Amino acid sequence: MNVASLLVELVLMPLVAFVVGLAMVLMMRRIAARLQRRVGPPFFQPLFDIVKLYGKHTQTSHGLVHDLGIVMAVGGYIAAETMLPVPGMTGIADKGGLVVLAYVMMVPSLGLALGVGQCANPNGSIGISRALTAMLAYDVPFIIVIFGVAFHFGSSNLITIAAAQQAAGIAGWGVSQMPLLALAGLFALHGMLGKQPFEIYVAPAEIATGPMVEMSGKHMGGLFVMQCFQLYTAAVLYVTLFLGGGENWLSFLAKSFAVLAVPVSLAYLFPRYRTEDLVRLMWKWPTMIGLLGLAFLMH
Amino acid sequence: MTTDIGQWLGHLIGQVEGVQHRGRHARRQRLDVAPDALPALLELLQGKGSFVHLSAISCVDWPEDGQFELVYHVWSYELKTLVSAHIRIPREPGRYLSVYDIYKPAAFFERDIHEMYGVFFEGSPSMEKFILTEWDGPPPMRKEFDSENWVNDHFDWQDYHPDWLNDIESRGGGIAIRPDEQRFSRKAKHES
Amino acid sequence: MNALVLPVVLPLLTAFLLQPAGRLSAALARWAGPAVLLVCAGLLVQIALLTGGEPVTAAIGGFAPPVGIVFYADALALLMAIAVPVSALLLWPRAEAGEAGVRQSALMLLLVGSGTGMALSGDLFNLYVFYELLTVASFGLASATGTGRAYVATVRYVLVSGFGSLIALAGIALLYAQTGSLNLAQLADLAPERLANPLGLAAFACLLIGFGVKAELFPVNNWVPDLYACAGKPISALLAGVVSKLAVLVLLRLTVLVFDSPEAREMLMVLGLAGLVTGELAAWRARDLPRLLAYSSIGQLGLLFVALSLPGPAGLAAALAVALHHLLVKPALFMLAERWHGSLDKLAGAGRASPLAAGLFTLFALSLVGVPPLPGFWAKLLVLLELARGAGPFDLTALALVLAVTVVEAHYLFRLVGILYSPGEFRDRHSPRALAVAGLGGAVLVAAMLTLPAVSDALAGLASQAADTAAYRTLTLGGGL
Amino acid sequence: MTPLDTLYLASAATLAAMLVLGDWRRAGVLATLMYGVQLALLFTMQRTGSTSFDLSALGFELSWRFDALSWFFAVVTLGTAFFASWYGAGEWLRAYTGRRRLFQSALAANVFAMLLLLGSGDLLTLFVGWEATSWAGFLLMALAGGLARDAALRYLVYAMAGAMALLGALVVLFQAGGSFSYEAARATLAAMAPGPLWALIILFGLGFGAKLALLPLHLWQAAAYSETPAPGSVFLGGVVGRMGLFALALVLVGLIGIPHLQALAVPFTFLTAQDVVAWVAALTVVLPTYTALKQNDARYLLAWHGIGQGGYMLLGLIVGSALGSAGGLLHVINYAATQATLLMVVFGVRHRVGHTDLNRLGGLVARMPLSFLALLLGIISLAGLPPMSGFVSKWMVYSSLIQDGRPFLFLAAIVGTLGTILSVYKLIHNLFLGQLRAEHEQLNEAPLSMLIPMLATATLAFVTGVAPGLVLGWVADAQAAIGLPVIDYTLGGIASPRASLDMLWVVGVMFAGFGVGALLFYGAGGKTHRVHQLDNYAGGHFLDAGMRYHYSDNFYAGLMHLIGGWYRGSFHWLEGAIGSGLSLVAQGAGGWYRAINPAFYLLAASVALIAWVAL
Amino acid sequence: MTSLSDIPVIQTPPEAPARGGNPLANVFDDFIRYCRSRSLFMLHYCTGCGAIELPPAMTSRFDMERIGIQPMVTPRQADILLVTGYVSVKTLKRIILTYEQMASPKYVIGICSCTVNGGMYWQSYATAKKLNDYLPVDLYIAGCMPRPEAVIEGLKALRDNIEAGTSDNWKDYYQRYDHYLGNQQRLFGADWQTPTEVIAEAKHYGLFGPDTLGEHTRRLEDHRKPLEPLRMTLNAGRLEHME
Repeated sequence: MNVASLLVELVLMPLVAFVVGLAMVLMMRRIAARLQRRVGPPFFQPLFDIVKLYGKHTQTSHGLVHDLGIVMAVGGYIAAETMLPVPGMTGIADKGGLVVLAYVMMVPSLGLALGVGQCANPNGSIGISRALTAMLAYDVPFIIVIFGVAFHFGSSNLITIAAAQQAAGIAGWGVSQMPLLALAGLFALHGMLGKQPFEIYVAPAEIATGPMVEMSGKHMGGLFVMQCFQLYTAAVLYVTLFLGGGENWLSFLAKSFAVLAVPVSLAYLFPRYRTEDLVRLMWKWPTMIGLLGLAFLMH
Repeated sequence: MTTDIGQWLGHLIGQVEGVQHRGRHARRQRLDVAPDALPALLELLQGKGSFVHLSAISCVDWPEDGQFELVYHVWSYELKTLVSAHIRIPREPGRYLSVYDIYKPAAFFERDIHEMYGVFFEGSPSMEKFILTEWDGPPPMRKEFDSENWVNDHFDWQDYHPDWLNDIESRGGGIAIRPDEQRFSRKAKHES
Repeated sequence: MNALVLPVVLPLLTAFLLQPAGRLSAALARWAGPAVLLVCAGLLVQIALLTGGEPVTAAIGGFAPPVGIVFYADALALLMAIAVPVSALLLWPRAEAGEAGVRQSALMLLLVGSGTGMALSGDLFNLYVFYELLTVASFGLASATGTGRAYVATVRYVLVSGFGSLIALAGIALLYAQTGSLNLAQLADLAPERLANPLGLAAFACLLIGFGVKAELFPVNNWVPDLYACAGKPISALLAGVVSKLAVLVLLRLTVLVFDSPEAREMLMVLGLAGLVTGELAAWRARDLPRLLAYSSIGQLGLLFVALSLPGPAGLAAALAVALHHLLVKPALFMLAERWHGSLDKLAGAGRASPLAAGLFTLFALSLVGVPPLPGFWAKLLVLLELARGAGPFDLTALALVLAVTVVEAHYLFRLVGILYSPGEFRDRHSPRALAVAGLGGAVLVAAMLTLPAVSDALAGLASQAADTAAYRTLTLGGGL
Repeated sequence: MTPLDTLYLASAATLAAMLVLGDWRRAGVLATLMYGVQLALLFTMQRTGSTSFDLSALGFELSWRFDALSWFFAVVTLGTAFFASWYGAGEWLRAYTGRRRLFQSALAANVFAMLLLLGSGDLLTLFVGWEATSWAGFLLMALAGGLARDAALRYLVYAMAGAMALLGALVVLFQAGGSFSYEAARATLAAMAPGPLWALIILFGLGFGAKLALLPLHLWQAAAYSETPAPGSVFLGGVVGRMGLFALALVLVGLIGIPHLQALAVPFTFLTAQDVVAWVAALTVVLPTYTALKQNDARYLLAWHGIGQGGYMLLGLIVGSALGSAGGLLHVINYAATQATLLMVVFGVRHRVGHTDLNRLGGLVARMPLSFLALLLGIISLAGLPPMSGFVSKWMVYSSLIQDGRPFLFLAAIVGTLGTILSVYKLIHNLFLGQLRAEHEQLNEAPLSMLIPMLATATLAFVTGVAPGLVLGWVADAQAAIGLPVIDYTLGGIASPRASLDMLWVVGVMFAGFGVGALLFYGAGGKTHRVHQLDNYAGGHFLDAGMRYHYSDNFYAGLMHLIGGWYRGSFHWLEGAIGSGLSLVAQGAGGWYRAINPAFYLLAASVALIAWVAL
Repeated sequence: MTSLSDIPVIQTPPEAPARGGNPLANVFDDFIRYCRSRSLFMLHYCTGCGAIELPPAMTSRFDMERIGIQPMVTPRQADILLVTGYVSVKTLKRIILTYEQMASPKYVIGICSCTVNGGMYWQSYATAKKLNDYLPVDLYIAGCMPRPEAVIEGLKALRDNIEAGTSDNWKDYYQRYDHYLGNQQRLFGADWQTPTEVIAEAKHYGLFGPDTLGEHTRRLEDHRKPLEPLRMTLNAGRLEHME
């Protein structure tokens, strides 16, 4: 793998992620509309939103840390994309494994938290304290899933995990080997996306969309871009761990959209959980299922 | 039904002199009281007469007589009857004593009346501005206050854009009756 | 070797002559006591140098040992004998005017004479006589302060001592009934077949209780806190420092020579542990400095008895190390207590008022707790090593208790150090002599630390010499000089 | 004069210099230089070496020698001391109201005592060094008086309990083995029966656990380390706790050995000795971290984290695989640099503002930007996020836990890390973000003499994060010294098939990502206009400076609703119970001596005696 | 009493900006303007009774999202400010504050006739009669609560204006700030001020018109404390402590 093709991959993977992310945001909003018996946004709506936000004439900022927070949020996810193996491109997935990816995905949320902190708006601070509590909540099942997968495939390198699943066909997929862990992983995925039942930290009425209260123009645009990356990363990670990763682009995208459709369609059927109920739920059911899955896995 | 409440109320009020009693019907009784006898009457009504709830104090401006009429509406849950005690106070000093110590809600009614009519209630907990925090003009509900005149001094009117109408009609929208033929705009009719 | 008798006789003689001398000239009365002590100390040192550490005996009046009184002076006895007059000199109570001063000097001389006698004597009854003489002298000295509390404490002390002497006499009678002799050497010969039975053990128990009063042994030491708190600090220092060691020396002779049985050792260990635990815990709750030091001395002597119960020369070495360390540290602490009387909380700021005294107190506290380079640590290490060697159930519990108690000791000592160095204005009673004595004690402690190898070898020699009973018997019975 | 002699001489000279010149205005600078000299000496000498002189007393001889493990810990000790005294040499010293000579010599004494401990050649020297470190630590903690004195006294009780447990173990070991040397100890421990071996492990665990603040014995550390004057707290927080780890590594891993620990089963349970120690370490990771979450003073929050991170090191070490133990040992260096940076920033704020109460601060980023940068790098490393060194060592511990198949330990470690992330954000938010108070409007940045060491340790943490290979060499030698499997490493990290990490690539890609993000933000977007903090959305309300529009008190209210009830303070209760039990017994003992009429118990005593004799 | 007839009649329709220059430059501007028109964020702020018409416009029957409009909660994120129903003097203060907090290009739509000419509260002392005295209004939707169809129609009209580039009224607020401030001070009194530094913002974005500054802004300057944004400085501006 010479350096030139690696550099090309490092540029290409985030772009692909962004484009697929846009499509995923569109799918999410379309599913939401359909559930509410509405027509839903036009095809390029996510792109229009982002371009409009970046095209804003006045951009208000609360300081350097506010700007760097958004840069860190977008940059962090761009780095995380390069560690996610996709059909044909592996980027630097072999340089850092599953645990490294889990931690690199935390860097954007910390960057956002710092940026919101300097907005000096208590709504933002309350939002961030709830977001970090939510992260604490959904990370417990996520960690159990990571442990199970890494232990089952004997390595935390994503490429070997994907290759092992592809070699053994459908029977070798993570979901067929470890069904309970896959279920717990779905819960964690739902929590990670921060969609409806678990979006207490962007509650519009209660804390004026929490962290986004003082985000305008390109700061808000940065967050929309981050949302695209977030959806893409979560979906692709789940596919890589449980659905055999990407043999070819078509099946890979189909699997990613299918995986994403589940939490997104569930999202608009539930009211919002309070913070402590969210933590209690995440520490009760998905964790139990995950531990049960581990028990089967280990013996 | 109306008579026995009226009689019972008559005996009750007999103890306070200077009270005319005109009972309209079972659930509404009207009393006209001298201003200085009102507190005694209210205490009587609250204590003996089970009229525990002061539902409102309203004020009527009589510029011709130079008087304000204050009406104290008290309600009894047992008798299911509303008694309205009317008193007349002179307009000029516009001062009267507060009934806050008898009925606690009186504080807000008095504060509202003070803001709207300028009647000052001694002994009321607070006489500051209540709703019209931005208003520093005269008490607006007094009859001598001409709202329209004040509006013309402080606001200017929207420019008249008939072309908007053409624009709307050109796009098929618009309204059925032209403004000048509209029946109820009396002002436009007697001008033109 | 008749010179051996002089250090005992001279102080007694001057004690009685002091009264008439006092009428001749007040100065003579004041200085006669210290002068005599100096002479006795000189004599003893000369004897020590002469014998060069070899044991020597002296039969009083030419009578053969089993019948007459015999003095046995090995290196240990001589060391204790020298310690008595020297510490009496250092801790000479402040001179009172007129009659009281004379009486006090006389009692001090009496105490020194009987103390030296106890150290050197080889005969059990002779020991008992000197012990009684010593007790009487301490009555007088203890109540010298004249305060009401002192009298109450002394009365209690008299009661307990009386009870103790009674028991001791019963023990001696039992012993005499069994063996027919009171000379330690002869007892050592007869012990294996005559005293192995429970009756012998009972005799030992009585002697232990009897002589234990002065050695602050557990059941008979509840006079200690009040007496040391109320008596003059020099007197308390003398009693806690030297006198208790003399009583321990006697018990040491008994356990080494006569009662060498495991049951005796077990009794010593149990009583020692009880003393250790109750002493230290009481010290943890003490509210004023002298009482705290008194409890701490009970605790330390408890540790000494535990060390005493360890068999063999190594055990003896440990016991001697703890004894000497306590002999050095306790009087110095009591002299510091003279500067800082009153409850502990009022001591705030003493560290700033007299930094040297506070520094010395911290040094002594560190040594008591057993912080490595200081001698206190090596003494405790020896004791612990011996306890570990035994590895019986008793020994391990003893080991655990000694360690646990050290933690309690560290807490209350350094709570006090913390109070000393906390901010606060404090005026202490200015007495240079107390500071001098404490400073001397600190200097000796540091010197011992620096010359540790030499000191440890000397200690080992001392212990082995004291432990070989054969030499004792042959020398005293073989033929007096 | 072997190199080790010169090192000890230099350290003793530093102590002497501080005793003599402690009050001199430039004493801080002199101390820093001398620590620098010691550090240079340490680097010049090779890993192993022994002193020429050794003391002998009472037939035991005390000897000192350095092996790779002690060399590794010596580097951490002297490095932290160097930065701590540099931090306290400039304006901090000028503003210090306490007694300078006592403080400087206490710090120098601490360093000298630790070097003695690290170089101990046999068990007795280890004990002597251990006591010296405890007492030097007590002196340093008790300096500030008042609250610090009480905290120091509480520390003393724990330290003495630990030391006495250690002394008991040494003595029992001596009798069994015949001598204090490591080889004899290793032989006797190998051949020892499970019963006494368990007793020894518990005694050694209590002894060293007291200073490492393992779970039951951890209550003293937060107050003791926070109330010490700034450089002392930086030094204590950074490295003193790790002496416990050094001793545990020496004894549990060096003398007894991991395989022996694995073989030693706890009767009637399926746990082995290794599991027990691992679980004590795991609980030490989780519980103090969530206590730190509730603290309202920045120093206490960081001190509680000190306890938590100590648990990580022990967890990594006791897992025993090459990766895990390397992670544990590497975490010693990483955490020393991180904790030093964080404490320096917090004390910098305290130097300027006067207090570090998290509920009365906020928005200081506008006035203390460099301190903010240092704190940011520090918290990223403490939370263990990628660009910083904290991540590398934690990653190693996690990967080894995964490879060994220990799910619950892995879960405990991760829950600990998440708790750390939550509490470090509370720290940086309440200190530096949010609304700036009116009274802090004219605040200055921390003085230069405090800023430079702060940023230096932060850069150190960053460099060892980007290229962990630089320090992994030392770790590998230390592993070899105590008989652990040695780790093979590259400059970027670990390259094993099961779990590989190349920090050069990961950090490079992250910064490339930040570059693209910045390009997108500054290039694509329009010109930004900076607005005042009062020009803020408040639901249509007109904000003014008088109003406190800031959220910091009870920061994780949502989480606390759920886990608030779980804080029962059971360890405080335990400590209180022991204390009151002891005072009850003491009451009884005291009563014995206050009995007025002796006649009664004399009779009882004699009857008891006679009964005993008769038996 | 001014009668209806003597209100000045304005006939001139606003004309589109000149379209010169090379086509390539326009493509980018056109695309930006197209995206602006296709993605509008409506501020979820019900100033008066007319807001009850918005939920039906947003939900399934009329679905505002079809034309790319999403409700947003805070002024920072919003593009359109819907002033619905009577504008009482107290609410007007909050509306002006919210308007100034919005990121431009921003548009104001006056829904209901009360914003146009005071509506049925025309003689009330407490309500503002003409919204565009105080804010540049892009579009009025008349009706005493226009039906959702009318609201959607209005929004579509706004979208077309934006796409055509004829609704740059937000620049008017900066370029004729003195006029607006005058009207505001006339209503709220001389010491009226908002936390937003409009003049600083105008200077920053080069939107200074001929009468941005005037006697009203002078009155504002002398009684308000300028809210300088907190720049990151090492020593609160003083360097001597930097030792």
